[in-house]
Amino acid sequence: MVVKTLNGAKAVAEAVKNCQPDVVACYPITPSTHIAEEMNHYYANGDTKTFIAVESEFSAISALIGGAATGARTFTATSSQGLLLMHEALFNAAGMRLPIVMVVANRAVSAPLSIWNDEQDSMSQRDTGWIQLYCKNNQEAVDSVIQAFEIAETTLLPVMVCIDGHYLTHAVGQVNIPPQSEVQDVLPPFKPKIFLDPENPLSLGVYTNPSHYQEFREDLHNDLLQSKEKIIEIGKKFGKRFLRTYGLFEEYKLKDAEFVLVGLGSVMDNVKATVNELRNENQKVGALHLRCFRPFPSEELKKILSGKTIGVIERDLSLGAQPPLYTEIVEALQGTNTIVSSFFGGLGGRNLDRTAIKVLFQKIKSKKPLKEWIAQQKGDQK
Amino acid sequence: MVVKTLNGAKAVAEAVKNCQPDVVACYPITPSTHIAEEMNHYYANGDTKTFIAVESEFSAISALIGGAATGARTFTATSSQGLLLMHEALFNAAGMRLPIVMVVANRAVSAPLSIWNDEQDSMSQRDTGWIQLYCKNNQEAVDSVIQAFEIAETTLLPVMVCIDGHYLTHAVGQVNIPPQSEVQDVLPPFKPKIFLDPENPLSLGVYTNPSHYQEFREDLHNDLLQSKEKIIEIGKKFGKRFLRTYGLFEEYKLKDAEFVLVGLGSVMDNVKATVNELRNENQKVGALHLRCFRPFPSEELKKILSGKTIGVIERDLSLGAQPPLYTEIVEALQGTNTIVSSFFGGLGGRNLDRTAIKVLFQKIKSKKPLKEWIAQQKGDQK
Amino acid sequence: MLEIRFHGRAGQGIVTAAELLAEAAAMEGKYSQAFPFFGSEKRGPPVTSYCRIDSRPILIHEEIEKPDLVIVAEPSVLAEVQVDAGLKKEGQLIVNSSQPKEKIHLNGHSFSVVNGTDIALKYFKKPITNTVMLGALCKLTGIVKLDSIKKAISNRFPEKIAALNIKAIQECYDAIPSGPSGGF
Amino acid sequence: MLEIRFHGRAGQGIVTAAELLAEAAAMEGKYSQAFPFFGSEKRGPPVTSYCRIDSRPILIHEEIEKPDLVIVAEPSVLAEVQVDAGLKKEGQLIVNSSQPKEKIHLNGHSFSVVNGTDIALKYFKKPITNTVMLGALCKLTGIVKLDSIKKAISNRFPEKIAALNIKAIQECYDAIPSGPSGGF
Amino acid sequence: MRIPFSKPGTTISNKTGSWKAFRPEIDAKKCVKCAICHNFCPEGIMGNPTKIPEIDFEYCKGCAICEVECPVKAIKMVREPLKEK
Amino acid sequence: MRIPFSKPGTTISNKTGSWKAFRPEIDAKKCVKCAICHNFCPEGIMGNPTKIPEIDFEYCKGCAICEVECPVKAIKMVREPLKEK
Amino acid sequence: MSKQSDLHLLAPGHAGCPGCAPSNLLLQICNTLGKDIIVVNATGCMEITTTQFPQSAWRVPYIHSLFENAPAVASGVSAALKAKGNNHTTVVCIGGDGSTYDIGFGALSGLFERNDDVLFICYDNENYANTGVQKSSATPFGAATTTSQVGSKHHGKERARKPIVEIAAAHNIPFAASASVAFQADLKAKLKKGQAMKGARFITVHAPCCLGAGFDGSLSIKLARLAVQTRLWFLFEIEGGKLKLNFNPKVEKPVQEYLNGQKRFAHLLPPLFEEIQAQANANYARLLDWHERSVPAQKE
Amino acid sequence: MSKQSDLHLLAPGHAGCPGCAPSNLLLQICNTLGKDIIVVNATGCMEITTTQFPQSAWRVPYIHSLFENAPAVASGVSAALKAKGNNHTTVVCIGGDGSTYDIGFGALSGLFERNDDVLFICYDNENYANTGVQKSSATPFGAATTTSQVGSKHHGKERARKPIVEIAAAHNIPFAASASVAFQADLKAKLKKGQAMKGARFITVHAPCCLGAGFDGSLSIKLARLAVQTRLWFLFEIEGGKLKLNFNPKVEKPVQEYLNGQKRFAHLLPPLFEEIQAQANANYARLLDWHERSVPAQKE
Ligand SMILES: Cc1ncc(C[n+]2csc(CCOP(=O)(O)OP(=O)(O)O)c2C)c(N)n1
Ligand SMILES: Cc1ncc(C[n+]2csc(CCOP(=O)(O)OP(=O)(O)O)c2C)c(N)n1
Ligand code: SF4
Ligand code: SF4
Ligand code: SF4
Ligand code: SF4
Ligand code: SF4
Ligand code: SF4
Ligand SMILES: [Mg+2]
Ligand SMILES: [Mg+2]
Repeated sequence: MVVKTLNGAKAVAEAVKNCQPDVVACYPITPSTHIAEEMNHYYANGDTKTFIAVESEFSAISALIGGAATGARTFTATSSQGLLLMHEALFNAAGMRLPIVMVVANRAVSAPLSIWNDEQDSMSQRDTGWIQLYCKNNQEAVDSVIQAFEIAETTLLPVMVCIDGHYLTHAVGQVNIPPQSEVQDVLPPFKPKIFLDPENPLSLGVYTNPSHYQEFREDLHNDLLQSKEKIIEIGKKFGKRFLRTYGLFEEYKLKDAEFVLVGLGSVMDNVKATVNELRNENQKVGALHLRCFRPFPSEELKKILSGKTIGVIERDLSLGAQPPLYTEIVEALQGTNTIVSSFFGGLGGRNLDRTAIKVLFQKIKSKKPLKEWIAQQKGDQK
Repeated sequence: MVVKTLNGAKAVAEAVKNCQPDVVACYPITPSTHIAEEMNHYYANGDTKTFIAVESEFSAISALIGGAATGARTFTATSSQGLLLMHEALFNAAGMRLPIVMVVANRAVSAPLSIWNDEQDSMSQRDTGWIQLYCKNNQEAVDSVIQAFEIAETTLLPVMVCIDGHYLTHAVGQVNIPPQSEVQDVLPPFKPKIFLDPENPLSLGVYTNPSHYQEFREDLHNDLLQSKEKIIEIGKKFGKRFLRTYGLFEEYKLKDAEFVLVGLGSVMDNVKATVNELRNENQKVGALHLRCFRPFPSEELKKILSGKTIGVIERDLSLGAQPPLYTEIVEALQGTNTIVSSFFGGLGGRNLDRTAIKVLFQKIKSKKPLKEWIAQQKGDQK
Repeated sequence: MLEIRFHGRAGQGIVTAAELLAEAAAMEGKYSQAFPFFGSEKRGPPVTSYCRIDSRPILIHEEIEKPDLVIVAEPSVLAEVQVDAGLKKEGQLIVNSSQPKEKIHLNGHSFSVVNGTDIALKYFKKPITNTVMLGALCKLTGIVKLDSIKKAISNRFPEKIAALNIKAIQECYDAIPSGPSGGF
Repeated sequence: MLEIRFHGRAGQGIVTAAELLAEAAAMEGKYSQAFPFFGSEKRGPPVTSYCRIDSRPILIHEEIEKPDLVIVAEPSVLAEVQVDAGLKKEGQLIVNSSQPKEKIHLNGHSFSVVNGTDIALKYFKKPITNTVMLGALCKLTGIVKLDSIKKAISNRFPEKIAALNIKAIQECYDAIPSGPSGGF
Repeated sequence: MRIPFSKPGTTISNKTGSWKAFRPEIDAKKCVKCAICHNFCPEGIMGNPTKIPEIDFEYCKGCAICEVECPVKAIKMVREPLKEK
Repeated sequence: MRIPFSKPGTTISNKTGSWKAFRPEIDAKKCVKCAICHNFCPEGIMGNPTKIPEIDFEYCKGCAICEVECPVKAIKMVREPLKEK
Repeated sequence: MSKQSDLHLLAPGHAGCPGCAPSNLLLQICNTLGKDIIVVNATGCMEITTTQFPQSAWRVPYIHSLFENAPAVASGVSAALKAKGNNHTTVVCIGGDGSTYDIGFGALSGLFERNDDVLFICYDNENYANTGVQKSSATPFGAATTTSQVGSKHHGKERARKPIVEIAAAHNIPFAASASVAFQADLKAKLKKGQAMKGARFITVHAPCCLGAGFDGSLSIKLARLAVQTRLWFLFEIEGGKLKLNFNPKVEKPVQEYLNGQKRFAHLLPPLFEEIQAQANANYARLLDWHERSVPAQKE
Repeated sequence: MSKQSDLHLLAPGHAGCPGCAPSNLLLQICNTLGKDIIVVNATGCMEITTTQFPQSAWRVPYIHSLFENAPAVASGVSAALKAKGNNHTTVVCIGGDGSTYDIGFGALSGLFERNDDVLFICYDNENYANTGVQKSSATPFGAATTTSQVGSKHHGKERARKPIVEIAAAHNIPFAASASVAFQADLKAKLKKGQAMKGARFITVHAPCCLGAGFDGSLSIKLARLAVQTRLWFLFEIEGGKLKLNFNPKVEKPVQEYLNGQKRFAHLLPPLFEEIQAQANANYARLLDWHERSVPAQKE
């Protein structure tokens, strides 16, 4: 294990290189671009086998569909508009059960155009059948992307590893990156049973009439829900080898906490820092970082959150409705008489710092369910 | 008003023609194709001014973005893969506040490929900022599409009119289609203030840094929520003129109903028929057809559904999580101690007939919250 | 409510037949509904279409599982499809066939046999029997009047084609001796 | 935790400067974080970058609003940007300028002036002062050792460029008379 | 775990021969074994191309391409006998 | 109702002239009024093209294209005087 | 491999229309290219008629993903083979004209630009057949389709066919060719040649759609032949900027001979026949000129 | 219109790099085409540097939607004008090379095929500048970018530039041309000519990116000129299959003169210079030949 000081994009790319993907196809878009660039760097030096410099994100994901169907380990990275452009193919990849791994460097969506962070892009892909893992920091990003390959390849489900653009991709810091030799200890080679092979011809991507379609969706849905087990198992295995264990979510000073902020992504590191500060003031606060948003761990959340006073913090929204993470948490906790508030904002690069988070902890103490935009922060106005 | 016997696609197209859109751009995809074909028919005969036979759905919606930004009334129709392909541009159109009207002939999404009905396609666009109106039958489709132009053009929000593919598009029946002369009574011409005009140059579709982006999203979100009023107002105005009044939803024998199925689309006509049958057996059942899914009328639903026993029926799902309509209804009804069950299925053309619906009414009588796939129907297997 | 199912082969106008029937019924002041059940098929395989007729508005959007009447416009589908599936006990079939009735086995249901193919070949040079069978339907069931069907055909097709079809269905109508067998 | 903000112009390597500092700190066994705050700018407009240094792992992903130290690598931004915004009371600035200290008005904060541009022009023929200012930072604050910065530069740049930069920062380091003014 | 795929060549269970209203009849005496019909048949069911066509009527859709293309008019379409139950 | 648009020509409030480290100086005697510098300046700020350039230094970024392109070398870049507060 | 139904790498029992020329083309492709191929197919008639779950007509490995992305999927297959060290299997990408000329053209152009190792074959049936006969960019001038209808103001397709082979060739790919389902020897030669080459190779094959054009399925091959004879389709190949006309329709055969039997042209009046004839002759002259200019450099 | 900052239809204060040639091109476009235009712009440097809310440099009506759809947006603008009976306003679509050659090429090809009434102008800065210098299909052979890096196995871009003008012309559009920001009279003539025509017109304009190519901004125009002089860029136009070379770089000027000053070519070794020289000469020969073949039919 080597600790390096480098930015999130480079850290993730190095981790991916150490997983030795067979087919890499990337298209540049801020803030994921540096990942693509690093993958090209490895390719230019013979450290990876392919780099398809596609002409669009639609072709990037499509090339991976072809690659994965041919039994190859596949990788791409994108953000925002690029991810939205892939939308149709995302559904397709999941429906075809292709274990593609993609890093999404989260960024706001247009219009208006913004290159800054929020999570509207990946959250709006939540129906597509992909596993979605969100990372609080670059260490988690590195570790999750390594785990993602095995999760994908054992469940035959594509995995999106989401990391906040700029906040993580562009932030330099210390990261442990397991070298290729050590990655091999946890990541078995990809050996699919069903793939394109002239020795054993099969037809993939078929048409179904009404008597068959739904069963495929049912299976996909159930397998996605089932994949929780694999995610936990692989997160544990990783922990055994590298001493950093992962699961569906991370509880932070949760057990005895009365007031809990639930969220995902880099803001949760800020929330943890805030919890530390408030705990110093003897406040019974805690946090839950939802690492795994798809599959959504309803029952698991219900078990540990029931009865607490919850605020859901999210950098996204469903225009004209309640925000997605909040809504699903409410559903998970229905019937438990848990008070859940919704706080959304931090869009398009708006800062969500400890000051703002303290306000939210303050608000939920009122024990009234609130639904609010997170108020504008001082210093936001550039 | 003229009653005609024709299929849903033709009926809708005739209604659209009577609204005299300036720019029509269509790309064929089953089951929306006949709408495109009819629009071409009108164009070939000089009854409409343009028909851009684009090379993809992405270009169809993009051409309408250009058309609407130039102050034109715009229309397209699509389904399934075509709608998914538009995803990025859907966000863009809403964010740019362009009042495009689109008919979605609902169909399942790939993989596996299916050309049959369900509502995964439009439901998975629920974050994009479009108003979504769902129609139970072709009369509603015709009436809604006429209203859609005014809703869009007064709120500066794009509107999706969703009609179930095959069940509606391909079903011939009697429909009242207000002729052009009468449509003019309710539909004012489109006269935007902000549009591309050499006399008054403006720059549309700008980039925003973190100090500006969120305010645009806030406004879009709030305006979408606000648009409920316009939808109601225009639905009433339409009713005054044509004796068919529309709102955010339709209550059917709801007032005194104890057991209520909530859903959207053509299945709700079947539910109504089932309610009629069960009412004959003196069962206190009712139905609510959610015409307007975006904006989502939370408070309004809470008012009328609280305390009843609810089953939500939907032809969609969010893979790896709870289905969207159900989840949002639960959120709307939280704290009211209303029992809400989730029934999802009818995917990829699977029949949801009165027999199946009766089973659901039976199930909710248990007053336990259930979450179930709708069981396979006899006769489904083709 | 009357529920009618048509059987034929893709490309033979089976959907049009159901629609013409629905239009004819509407002309007579009834409510009607017609819809196909077929998908990616092009030409050749067996396909089905449906028609509902009622005196009240038709609310439902369901497949027809228990038809009152089944029209088999193409004899060869009898070997492939169970055309009387779900047919109500008192329901009927009208079958296009050159075979004598005895050779056709549709146990438990009353059915009539019409040699539509010969008439179709005579007028269209192709075994497209969709409209012809509507002539038989009029004569044998009286669900709609022959004139209404003719009008529906005239509304839909270009003049020449309409004229040809009208002649063909008239011939089929006339070729059937008995009037409505009742029940509709 | 020490929080440092850099000001400069897009294209001048201000982000690199923050990153080099973070790397140097890491080499000395500390935890560090560096990140830019700029977006679509190409070359020219004022930009900012940040660095955090701590003896414990750094958890937060926030902008730095109350820096301990501000480095102004480009004199002309002084006219456009309030470089001491949010600077802690006891915080310091290091300003690149050819002007004498008296002509620079940064009320209420202690600051040092370094003529980095001349050194940069000498070595790079362009007013790119990002690395040079790190030399000043070492000398004036002692936050990291000059050697660590040099090592970070060697790791990052091709040999020739690294050598040139190392010479330049050494010159800047040497040009400053006093040692750390303390506080860091 | 249900993966949407089909096994190779499995359409042979669809006896598309039932679609035809006419079937090709070959006049063995006329046939010069030119293989033209074999090569143009959209179903690929005319047997060994070096021999007189042996059509697999289970799949012949009766399209009559073979009739039209046969250079010596060795093929004639005839009305398909009815196979009713 | 907030529509994302900008009003025309409003970038003039960005005084991009502050970006420059060098500024062009014109030798009026040398200038032959060929308008070449006017036409190649990426900022379009050199005044009436039939006259000797009158540069709007509020926007001149000091790119020196005008210096490079002037056929008679009438333009020289000089160090920009510092405007500090 | 004794039963007739086992003879080919594409099984019968598929759902193509009786007389479907594209279906025949698939047989010709499979038989010429052999077993060591992977087929990537775009959505369209040939996909839907061959691979309805749980069946498939294909006896070679096959994948269908979407309508517009087949070239990119093929690039991925090709890259995966490369990564695995497989340098023998031919990646064959098959799309209809709608997919090739229109919605998938961006991806195809990308494939060309990267010169990825894929043999792309378009079955050019001149319409979106699968969705019920809409115009594509390959639909010929004057043809009526459901989106180029004949009415009082407009009369069928108003633009000539997109010159796809020339456009492909302009990308400087190693091989771009046009063939016809009716000219089997020529087609086979091009398929073999394409298979033997590396990089992005493009062949578009005219394969009439009886349903889309409105003629009896028995005439599919005959009409394909007539298209070439009447100069409405050409057999040629372009390599390194040199064009070779593989069949020279020297004698002017009136275009009516091709147009007359087809419903999509039924509305055409004499002035349009003349217009179409003029287009045909001009195309002929242009290609012949190019051919003749290229001759010295040609091997044969 | 007296202040220098009011002189043009594009205001200063935009955020283009000092010495940005594409920025200068925008000025040339606006000034030549005049006020009665509507500009549709794809995402890219010229979009981001001119229209950051709440500001805009444009004094003509302008719209930006996405990166890949500008041609289709322009088709819609054009249709809307038509529907309103406006037949005077010119619809001008402006995209970078990334948008034009790559991600937006499908939409552009569709526009060409429909021959929609749009004047499309590509500012060809040979890279994805806005996202920090990645390769595009316009990036020249050998150039290093962040996605065509120089390493031990690969050494910069391995394919030649996509021949976009020839590809556009192969679509049979009325006008396809190549111009350079350094050759103003020629550029202006082409813009005017394009504006006067109807249908889909295409012009790609070489406009070097100092940041992307790695040279001092002062040299942008000089290098643009050198590209033409060294045969690495050509000025020509194609109408009806006829090509006219607007500037004939008769004397062979070594490509090094152009390549040497640029960081993206810094890794090139002599064999590659020769390779590039050979490509340049071959392109020259090819275009000259086409030009000469076209001469009899040319008006001048
Ligand atoms: C994104 C998208 N748009 C539209 C469709 C509907 N669609 C499926 S096949 C097809 C036409 C195919 O045309 P072509 O490629 O020529 O093949 P053909 O049907 O003629 O065989 C269309 C429009 C789709 N599947 N996906
Ligand atoms: C779908 C999508 N993918 C990627 C991007 C990111 N992106 C924005 S501009 C750009 C490059 C533009 O290149 P070009 O068209 O050559 O214009 P330039 O930046 O060189 O001016 C990219 C990759 C995007 N905005 N949308
Ligand atoms: S009729 Fe058609 S399907 Fe039958 S053998 Fe002849 S060519 Fe083949
Ligand atoms: S085409 Fe005619 S002659 Fe040739 S093999 Fe077939 S039947 Fe025999
Ligand atoms: S230096 Fe550049 S910006 Fe300034 S006037 Fe000269 S060309 Fe224009
Ligand atoms: S280029 Fe030189 S000579 Fe020409 S106008 Fe400018 S300064 Fe004068
Ligand atoms: S519609 Fe045309 S292409 Fe499709 S199967 Fe039928 S004949 Fe073949
Ligand atoms: S990066 Fe290149 S194109 Fe973009 S503004 Fe700078 S010089 Fe111009
Ligand atoms: Mg086609
Ligand atoms: Mg570019």
